[in-house]
Amino acid sequence: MAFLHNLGTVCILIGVPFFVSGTVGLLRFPDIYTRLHALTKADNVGLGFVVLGLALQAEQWNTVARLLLIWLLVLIGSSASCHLVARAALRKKIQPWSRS
Amino acid sequence: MSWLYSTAALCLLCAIVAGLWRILRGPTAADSMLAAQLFGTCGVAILLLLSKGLNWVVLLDIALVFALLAALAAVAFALRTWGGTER
Amino acid sequence: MTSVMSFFDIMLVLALPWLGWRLLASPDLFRAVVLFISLGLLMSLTWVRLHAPDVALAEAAIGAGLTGALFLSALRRLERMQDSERRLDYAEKREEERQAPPARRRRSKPIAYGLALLLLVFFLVLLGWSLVKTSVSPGGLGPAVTGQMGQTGVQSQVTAVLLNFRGYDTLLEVMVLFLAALGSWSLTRIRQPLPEEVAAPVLASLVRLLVPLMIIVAGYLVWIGSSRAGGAFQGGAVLGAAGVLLLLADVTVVRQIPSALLRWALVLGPLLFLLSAIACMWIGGNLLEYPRQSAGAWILLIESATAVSIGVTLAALYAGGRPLEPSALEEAGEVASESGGDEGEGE
Amino acid sequence: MNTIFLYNFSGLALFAIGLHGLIRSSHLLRKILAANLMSSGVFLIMIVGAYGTDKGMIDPVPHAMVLTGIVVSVSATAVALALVCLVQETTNRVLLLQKRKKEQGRRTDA
Repeated sequence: MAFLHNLGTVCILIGVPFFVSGTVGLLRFPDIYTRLHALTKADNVGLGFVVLGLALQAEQWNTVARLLLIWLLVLIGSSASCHLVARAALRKKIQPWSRS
Repeated sequence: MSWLYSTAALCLLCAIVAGLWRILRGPTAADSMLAAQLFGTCGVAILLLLSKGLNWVVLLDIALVFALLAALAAVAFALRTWGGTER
Repeated sequence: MTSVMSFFDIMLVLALPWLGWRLLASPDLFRAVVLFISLGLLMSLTWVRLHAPDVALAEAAIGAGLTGALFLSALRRLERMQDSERRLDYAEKREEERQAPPARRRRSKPIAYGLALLLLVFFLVLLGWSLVKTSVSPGGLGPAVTGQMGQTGVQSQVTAVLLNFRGYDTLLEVMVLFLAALGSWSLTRIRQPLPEEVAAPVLASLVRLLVPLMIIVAGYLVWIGSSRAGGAFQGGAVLGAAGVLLLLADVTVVRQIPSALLRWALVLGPLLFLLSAIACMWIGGNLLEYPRQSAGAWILLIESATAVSIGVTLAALYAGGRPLEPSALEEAGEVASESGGDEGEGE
Repeated sequence: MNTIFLYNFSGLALFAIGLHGLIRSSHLLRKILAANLMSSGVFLIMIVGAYGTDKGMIDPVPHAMVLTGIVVSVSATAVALALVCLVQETTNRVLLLQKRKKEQGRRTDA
């Protein structure tokens, strides 16, 4: 039990930097497509690790199921909305950034 | 051990506040919207962490609602404000 | 824990007014709306921090989701009506510049502005003073509510207050919502939806996944409302969000809902609430004094009906106008997309 | 306790900023945003009032009031937005009337 708990702690500690780097990417990356990339890392991996960590520490299966449901919902919602935003950006003929 | 959750939540809140800058700056409208999208996810993570840290199950419900509705604003933006017919 | 939480507090306390300030100061309306959405999110976190989970739920559904969609769509509608060459960004600024040369504006403003500022400061001092002076008895009405909880038929204090102790307030509030829907319907009609562009397949599957889940969650929230955070308003808000998503995706099924059904769904909650209030009198109590044994069932019934009506009302408010009769226009759906406000195109 | 009290000032500041924006801004949409800010400030103060007592003892009545307040404010916002759209549709501008006169004057000049 203690092992699982510690593992969960490690997972949370891994997850939080992903959020921070997502924000840094949002601030630093040059154009919208690269920012989308940074954003999805925070969404999927960061939240994934946090959920995994909390699920490992959860006392009831009920909670684990809810955590997973929340993560899945965020995955679905963010991937779909990011797709739509990127599509709209392409339609508006925003050129992807290139080093030149 | 509960400092772990609150510190992590604080870090995420800092990430949100830092991300506000992108909303203010963002050259195109979509950049601002992306930042808002990131806030939604950060909010979900904060709620989950707090729900563990404060041992408060209700917060999971709130996080669930957040997760359900996170896409709504971005979809409205992509389809109505920005996308749709050509301008 | 406590010291870290107080950092959390300070962060929120500073971020909220700053966000509000930036929101109103930003020259670009769109950015202001996005900031407003993030403000809703932070408000929701604040409610959690202040131990108000019911409010946080409602804010999560409404502040972070619905209001944003409302503003974004309205922005689009306004923008489409303006001249086509003017861009969304800085439209307002340009308009202002066009209408009043800066020099003249400067001359006419200071006195009025100074007066307004004075009034503002006066108000603030008054408010702050009253805030400091107001003495709250410890717990407020909490002990009174806790003492009477046994008679309400529910376990959640907020639900007990909403639907039992102050049921008439909620009744009137539901009526206010109904009036809002009536007002919006009498103001405008939904116009022709946009000419169909290439449909996004991802959107269709998103709707297919999310809308049923939203409806389930809405039901869950109404059900759980009797014992925990949740209830008719939160459930209704989630339901309304489902409606908005359907409207956004412009699903054909939504267009084919007969107008009468929509009207009945709008009326259902207020009507049932009113009828049960009167029925309570008839059974032999006061207005809205449910029979003790079955109070829980009454509340659940009223809440479910109200949640449906609130959801439909919010979706109708988003659609922003009276639906067209299906017979009148074969093509324009009745809850057709809000983006109707584009007669600029037709003309 | 003291940090909780800080939220009061946050609410007050939100209200003030909203009021200022309501007076100052000329765009109708922004006025609606400002009114929403004001309502947020009021809600915040009410909830802090419900919290600012003993630990664990929370007054549910302000919570219920704020809950209804949020729903009412969103419906009011929706109606106001519909009105703004109508205003623009009929007058073709979304700024306040005061400026319209000036513009008309200039138009006749031109």
